[in-house]
Amino acid sequence: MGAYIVRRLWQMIPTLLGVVLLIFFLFNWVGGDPALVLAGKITNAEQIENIRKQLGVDQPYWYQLWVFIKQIVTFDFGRSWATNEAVSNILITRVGPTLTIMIPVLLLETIIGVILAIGVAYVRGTLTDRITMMICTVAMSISFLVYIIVAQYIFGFQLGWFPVQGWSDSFTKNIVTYAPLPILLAVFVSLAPSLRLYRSFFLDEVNQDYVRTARAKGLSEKTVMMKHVLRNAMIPILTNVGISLPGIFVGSFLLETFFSIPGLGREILTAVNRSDFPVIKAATVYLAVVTMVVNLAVDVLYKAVDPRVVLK
Amino acid sequence: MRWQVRKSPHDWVTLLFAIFALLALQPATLAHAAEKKTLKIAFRAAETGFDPQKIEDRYSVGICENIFDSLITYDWLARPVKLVPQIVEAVPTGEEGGTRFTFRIRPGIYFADDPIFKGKRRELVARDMEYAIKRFRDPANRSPYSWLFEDRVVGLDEFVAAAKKSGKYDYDVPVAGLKVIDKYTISFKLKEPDYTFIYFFAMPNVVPVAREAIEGYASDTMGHPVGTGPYVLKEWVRRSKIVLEKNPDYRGHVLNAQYADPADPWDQEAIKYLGRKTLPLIDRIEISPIEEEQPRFLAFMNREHEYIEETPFAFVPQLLPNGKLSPEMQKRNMRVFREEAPETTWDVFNLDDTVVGGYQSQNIGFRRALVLAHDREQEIAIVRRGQALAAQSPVPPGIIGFDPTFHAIEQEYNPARAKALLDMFGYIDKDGDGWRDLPSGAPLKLTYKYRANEESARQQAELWAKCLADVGIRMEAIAVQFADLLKDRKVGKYQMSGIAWTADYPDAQNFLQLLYGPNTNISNDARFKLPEYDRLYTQALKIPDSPERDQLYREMNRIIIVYAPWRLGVHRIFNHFINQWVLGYKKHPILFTSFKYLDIDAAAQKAGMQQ
Amino acid sequence: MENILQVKNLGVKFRLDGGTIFEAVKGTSFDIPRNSTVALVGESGSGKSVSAMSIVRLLPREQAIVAPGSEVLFNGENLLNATDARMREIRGKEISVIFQEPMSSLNPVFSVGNQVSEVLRLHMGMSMRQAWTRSEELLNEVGIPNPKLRLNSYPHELSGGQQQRVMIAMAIACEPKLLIADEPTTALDVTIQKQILDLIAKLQASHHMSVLFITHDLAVVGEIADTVVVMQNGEIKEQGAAKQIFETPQHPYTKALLMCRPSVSKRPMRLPVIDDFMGAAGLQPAHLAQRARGYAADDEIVLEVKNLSKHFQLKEGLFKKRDVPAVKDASFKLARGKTLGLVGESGSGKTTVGLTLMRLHSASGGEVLFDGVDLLKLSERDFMKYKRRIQIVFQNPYASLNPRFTVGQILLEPMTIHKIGKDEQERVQMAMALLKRVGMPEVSFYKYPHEFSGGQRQRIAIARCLTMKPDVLICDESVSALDVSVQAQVLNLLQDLQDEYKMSYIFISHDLAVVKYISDQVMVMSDGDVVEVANSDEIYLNPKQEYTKKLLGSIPKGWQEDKAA
Amino acid sequence: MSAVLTSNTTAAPIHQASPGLWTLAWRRLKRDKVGMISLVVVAFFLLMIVGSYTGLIARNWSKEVGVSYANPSFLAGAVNLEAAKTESREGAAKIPYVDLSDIDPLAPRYKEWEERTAKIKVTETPRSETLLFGGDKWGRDVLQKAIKGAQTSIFVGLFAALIATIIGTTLGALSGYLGGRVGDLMEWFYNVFSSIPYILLILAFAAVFASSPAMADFRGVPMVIAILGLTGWTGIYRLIRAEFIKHGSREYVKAAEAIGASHGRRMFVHILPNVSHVCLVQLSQHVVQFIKAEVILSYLGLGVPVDAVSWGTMLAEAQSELVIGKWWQLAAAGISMAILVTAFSMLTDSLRDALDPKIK
Repeated sequence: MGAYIVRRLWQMIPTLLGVVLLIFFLFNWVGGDPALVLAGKITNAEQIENIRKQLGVDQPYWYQLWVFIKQIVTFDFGRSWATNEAVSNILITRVGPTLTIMIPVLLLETIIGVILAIGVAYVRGTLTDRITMMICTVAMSISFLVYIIVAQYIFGFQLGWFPVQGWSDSFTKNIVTYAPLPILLAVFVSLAPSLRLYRSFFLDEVNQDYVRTARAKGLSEKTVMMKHVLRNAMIPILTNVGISLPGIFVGSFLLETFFSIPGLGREILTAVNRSDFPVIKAATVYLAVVTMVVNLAVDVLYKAVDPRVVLK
Repeated sequence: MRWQVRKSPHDWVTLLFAIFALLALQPATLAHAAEKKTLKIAFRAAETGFDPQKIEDRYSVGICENIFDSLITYDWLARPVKLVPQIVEAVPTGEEGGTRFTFRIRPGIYFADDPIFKGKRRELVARDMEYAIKRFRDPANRSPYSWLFEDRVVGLDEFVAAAKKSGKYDYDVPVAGLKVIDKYTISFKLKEPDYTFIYFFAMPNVVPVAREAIEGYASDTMGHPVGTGPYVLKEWVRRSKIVLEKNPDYRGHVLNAQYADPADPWDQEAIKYLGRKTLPLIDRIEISPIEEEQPRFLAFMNREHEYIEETPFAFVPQLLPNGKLSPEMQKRNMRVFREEAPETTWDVFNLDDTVVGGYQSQNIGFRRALVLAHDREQEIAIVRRGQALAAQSPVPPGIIGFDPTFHAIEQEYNPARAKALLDMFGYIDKDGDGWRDLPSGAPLKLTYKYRANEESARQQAELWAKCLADVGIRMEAIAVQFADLLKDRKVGKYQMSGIAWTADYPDAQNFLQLLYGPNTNISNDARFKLPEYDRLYTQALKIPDSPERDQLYREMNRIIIVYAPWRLGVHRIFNHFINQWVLGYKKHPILFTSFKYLDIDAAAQKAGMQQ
Repeated sequence: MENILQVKNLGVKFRLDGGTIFEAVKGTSFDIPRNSTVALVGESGSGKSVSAMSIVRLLPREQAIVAPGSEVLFNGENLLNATDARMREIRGKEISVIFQEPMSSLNPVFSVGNQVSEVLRLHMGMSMRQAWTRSEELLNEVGIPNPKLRLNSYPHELSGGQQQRVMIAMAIACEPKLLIADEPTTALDVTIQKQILDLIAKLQASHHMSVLFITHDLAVVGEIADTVVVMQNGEIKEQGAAKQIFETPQHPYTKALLMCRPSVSKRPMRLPVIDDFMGAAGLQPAHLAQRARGYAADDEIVLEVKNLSKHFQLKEGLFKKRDVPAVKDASFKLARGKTLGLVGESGSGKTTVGLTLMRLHSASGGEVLFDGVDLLKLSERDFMKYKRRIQIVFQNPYASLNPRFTVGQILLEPMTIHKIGKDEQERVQMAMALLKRVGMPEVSFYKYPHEFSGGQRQRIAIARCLTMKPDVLICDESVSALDVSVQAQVLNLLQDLQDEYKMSYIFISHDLAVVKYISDQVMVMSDGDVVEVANSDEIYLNPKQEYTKKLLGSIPKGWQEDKAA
Repeated sequence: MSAVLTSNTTAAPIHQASPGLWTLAWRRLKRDKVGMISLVVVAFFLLMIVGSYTGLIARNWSKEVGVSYANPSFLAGAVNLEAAKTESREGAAKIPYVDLSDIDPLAPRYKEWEERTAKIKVTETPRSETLLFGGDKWGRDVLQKAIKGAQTSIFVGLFAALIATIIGTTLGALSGYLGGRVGDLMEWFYNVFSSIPYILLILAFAAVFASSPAMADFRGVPMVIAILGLTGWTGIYRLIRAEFIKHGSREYVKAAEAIGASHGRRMFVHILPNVSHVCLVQLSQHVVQFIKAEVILSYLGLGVPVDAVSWGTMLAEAQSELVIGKWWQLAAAGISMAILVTAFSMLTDSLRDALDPKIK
């Protein structure tokens, strides 16, 4: 397995290089001039030149690219051009709130999704099944933006069940007070597609031969579903969770802006608006690495759920 | 190669719970403000940091206003605004024909205690001011306000040039025009007379700083402001939370009632609650930036904040129907402070552009037609929800040089006149596609660039497109990211675009410089170059505030109307809603925050918040 | 003899997509006596599996409807009326089942021990530990080597035969009174099939149980059954003691089934097909005359293969690659108008030989001489000329025809590519003629493959090859997926075409009887090696190699006189 | 191929139309009640956008026919504070206008200007207090806006999905079928795209398109389509690649190779029709996805231009309207979008079932 991991890590290098090139091309070549954003409302050519020099954007592109690659290798992305905050510090401090929202979202979504999916797969073809699927489709067809606007207004303001927005330094307070509404919203929105998907996974398994074998053994339908089918359906479910796993490190910028959560999604959005290249680049590289590492971790974890997987 | 351990999905859950537990271990700072008077408010946008010489945005500067002391400041209650000393003995008048300004700092002003001073009290001296001014020009600081001290102070530009040559910006090298006369006295000598120079010293970022603090915290001066002001930065979670607490070493200040308006209830209330008390009274201020309008507003309505400044226009009609508080707001004992902000919005034409630019009659006529075609009343009524005054000149009310009698018919919406003008200069539909074409016969299509993620900018663009379509002109609106918009405007890569300007200091010059020819590529985005205007501008600089100068300003305003490098927009009126337990509230037009002159009825606050 | 199970008047219908009803079983009745083996025989769609599954009520609930009045009496208890709970008690304990595909019938994510002990804990109330120990004994009993270690293995780590043994272990764990074996050996190689059949026979005796053995292969039935039930189209055509069925079949269908299947001992000019028995005509002389096979000295050699080898490369570790040999130094000759049979078990490399010599796989070494030209050395462009002269018919008639093409398009495509026929009109006429030649109505030209049965599709595939008038036709398991009666038809067609066009065949199959029937020369392969090449009669009568002997010994012999005695 | 056959007249006599897989799928779909209802709803929307495109309906969506935030007819009596402001326009100051004639280059033509002005009639249309489903802030009919918005949104969704499907299918086909170096290159490309957070990708592409002069004639709705299409193909690529790998080893493709069909022929004549149902299902799923993505783009201010309207811009506008009690724009856009998207999704499901009856 060691060799497998080494090989996979080795394969990340060209991908990462591609990410670097794409981001570099998109932002350095065609993006806005950060010097102008930083220069202020009254400025002159000399000062802009000075700023450009300080940021290093007056250098030839190949040199800037070289600096960028050096930054990646040394894990030192310097400081934000807009706020002069260390980029590493930005990422570290922003990822906490994002995870505080996204980990419960992923957990709840998966757990509730699996439970409901077993339920509807068990009663497949009945009215309950069809109505549940119908509700899912309708729920999926409404824009996240609408959910947020309406929920914040109704549950945050009109009914006052949750604070409208906010964030504190205390994890407990966040998770008890501020996070529930955004979490519930995100769970609600992501549950419908997951449920549909998981249901189809269960139905795929229900028609497998081994299920017939299990029944032929005299196992009750419950045991068949909860033991034999569930364990097999967990494999594609895990794949699906694996796909959405890197997303928890990005977070939802919509939730973060509307609920004033100092997370990474909002940070990226601001960085793009401000042409804050160090932050954009670092965030992208970090997220690309996270995505790849998570994918690798999921593949390795597969071994645990699916004994057929051979890592080579 | 093969894992023999039997892993179940439960291990996953365990892992995630472990991560959770780690997150929970974050230190829970439970700052319990039992007896303290705490003020909680929201900012409309996120701050960048608190190094006074490095920042520009009003939210960061607003925080600096409370941490640092500018040499002079504005009287809190006086209207029109009036400069008063803050930590100097007197407000200097321009000597030597408006070229010399000398400040004498009061002895016994101390910086807030900070580890950087190693337990010793650190007195504020004239050198600190000299250091701060030099910081503005230090290339390493990339100060957005370096223009304040460019091409003005004798010897400073040469000093900067020499530093650039040698590669070392040496703060110890003296500058002739920046003279520290004694421990407490600093004197500025200008190249040219400039009576607006004095206003710079009331700006909350033109403040003395301690060199050892700046150098000691060199890696993060943004996060370690050390000043002489009433508050210190207690806690800062960037873009999420700013906590200020009373500076225990602060000398205290009092409310000056001398210039109060006896007829103004706000002034009277301020005197009632703040008069004769040693200020400040608020112990702790918690600020969170909320960029979205709905949550910022709902948070306030949910009593999460003490007051809301610059209430989003969309909500105002509901709260202030016909200019009066709604029954709901009355029931909450809410009050509203309406502020005619010292700012102007306008749409700028690129005078270098072949279509909208030019100084020929035809070009002027075309621009004037565009101005006449724009329905400004709708802009006020719908985009600004009635919370704005039509701008008659670039100069907003409350600013020295504002002329309340000045207004021109050329700024009044009149599509008939616009059409007539277009017809007159040959901007007619030549190819029969229903849209007007250029006199040359080439198709006419204007572009308007606006900031991508701003709803009001989009509405403005919508209005333009609609109004121009009404007179037969096709316009394309392009949403551009903020950085790109700045770039395009700065280098003249645009036709039309919308801008707003807030006064840095209360003088019309701050606005009129925006069309000064030599300021092209600096602040003159219109790239307007008219010798007559430039002549009037330079002349006005040399004269102190006087009827003579007002006359020059009026002439410049007339030129702006005639040549129409801008379509004048509005001066916005901001509505600040205040909960009843906030005492003595008043908003100063130039200063950014009100924390220094404010009190809270803690008992009422507690009761109110719990409702 | 007492009956353990009586099926009375069983009728099963299926609700199909779109509301149509399909009657799968039409009122069948049969008995299973205690301690005996009953074989349920029939071709696909005969309703044999459905009948068996309705005994344990394992038919898909949403679609299957059991006709009222049907009875399945197990020790006198009508299982069709039993509660679900009662059924669960019976399944796995009183009646257990093994299925056709052992790989998919075992749960891939649970260990063997887990799955075997599950049934013990459920029905025998054993503790985990007891069940585990008992499972080990069971694995031992079904002949799995090193059972203690195998308990921790996952199904995919076992071979197909071992998987089926695990299934059997699971089935006999609770000492059932009846074992239903649903085509348990169909997916297995012939040598393994033999072992499993022997095992089932042994266990039947030692555990005193009855076995309901479902199969399409009469030869297998002959080896194992006491009683035989022959089904067709949901009806029982004939039932009786094995001896009676094999020696004096009454029903023409039974007779047909017995005759259609090529046997190792006989080689008629033409194989009889069902119609020959059902119709008035009866057996023709051609069905009785024997055909002589074998290469003659003066045979013209069309294709000569020398030292053909093929390796597949697997990535391993960081940069390493490992060679896996699939074919090692295969050499053989193909004579004009003759057939070379390629036999071997799965993984022996026989299919790879076929694909490699027509360059569907790139060869790793060797020569393929065709008309004196080494095909393997030709450029892609030069090879194009030869491509049409060597053609292939694949195993799965459902997969080898593009489902989005009409039969006409399928037939015209090669002609268009190779510019056969001077215009479209002529090509259409040629295609029509060929359809007729392979025994398909002309109207098929406008239809899609999914409208045809497996045998018909295989005819279309053959017609497609014929459009190019190839010299060599490779038949890669081309009749293996077909029912016995259809198989005979296709074999007859192939034989007729060979006689007519003087084509040479390379006939690849795992079915030794079929290969014996159609081949002049036979090449036996094992693990990529050529074990033996010889004329077919010689190899069957007088095998030289051990492997060949073992292979031939595993062929089900059908009804043996001595067994009855 | 089929064109060749149908043009062939000589074979006509015994020609009997035989149902192809598409015909069979259509038959199956016709039996699916939910699918048919969804189809009717989708068709209704399509008919509506054809109507609005040709100007039969909602032609005057941009006309300001009502007062600001005109009440919906069913709430005719409700107080409308927003409109009150608009009505009472403050009279201009009484002070005389400043005289500019001494410095105005236009002064010599003042008279001509005045005369021309007098000839031009400006009529102000009366504004209605209520509109069928209420008005927006400019006083435009929300219902008409929703119809016009449907046109833009569906247009964006369809074309972006088409672009994404074409890119995804082409790359996926090449990668899955050819494998090897080409496959590695495509995989690399895919990995790069999918490793960058989607939102960042969207913003970056938007920035590129907005600032690039090459895209000057390409702005507005086409730009939105391009952004969504160029960033949203990865999922399709993945699926199509897997399909091509699967089909590439199928016997019918082997058979095609055996008869001498070229790579291109095998890829596009043989395999593609067999995976076309996957493409179709992906296409319709992406239509839904992109209609929703357009909302987010509009929220970010990168959506359709100001002289057009989409459901996204309506929702972005309606953000602050709910709080002031003007819920109808949010409702109009939200509900019409929900209905279409629901119907479209259900149609997609039915389509998938009809095309691939194995999956239930």
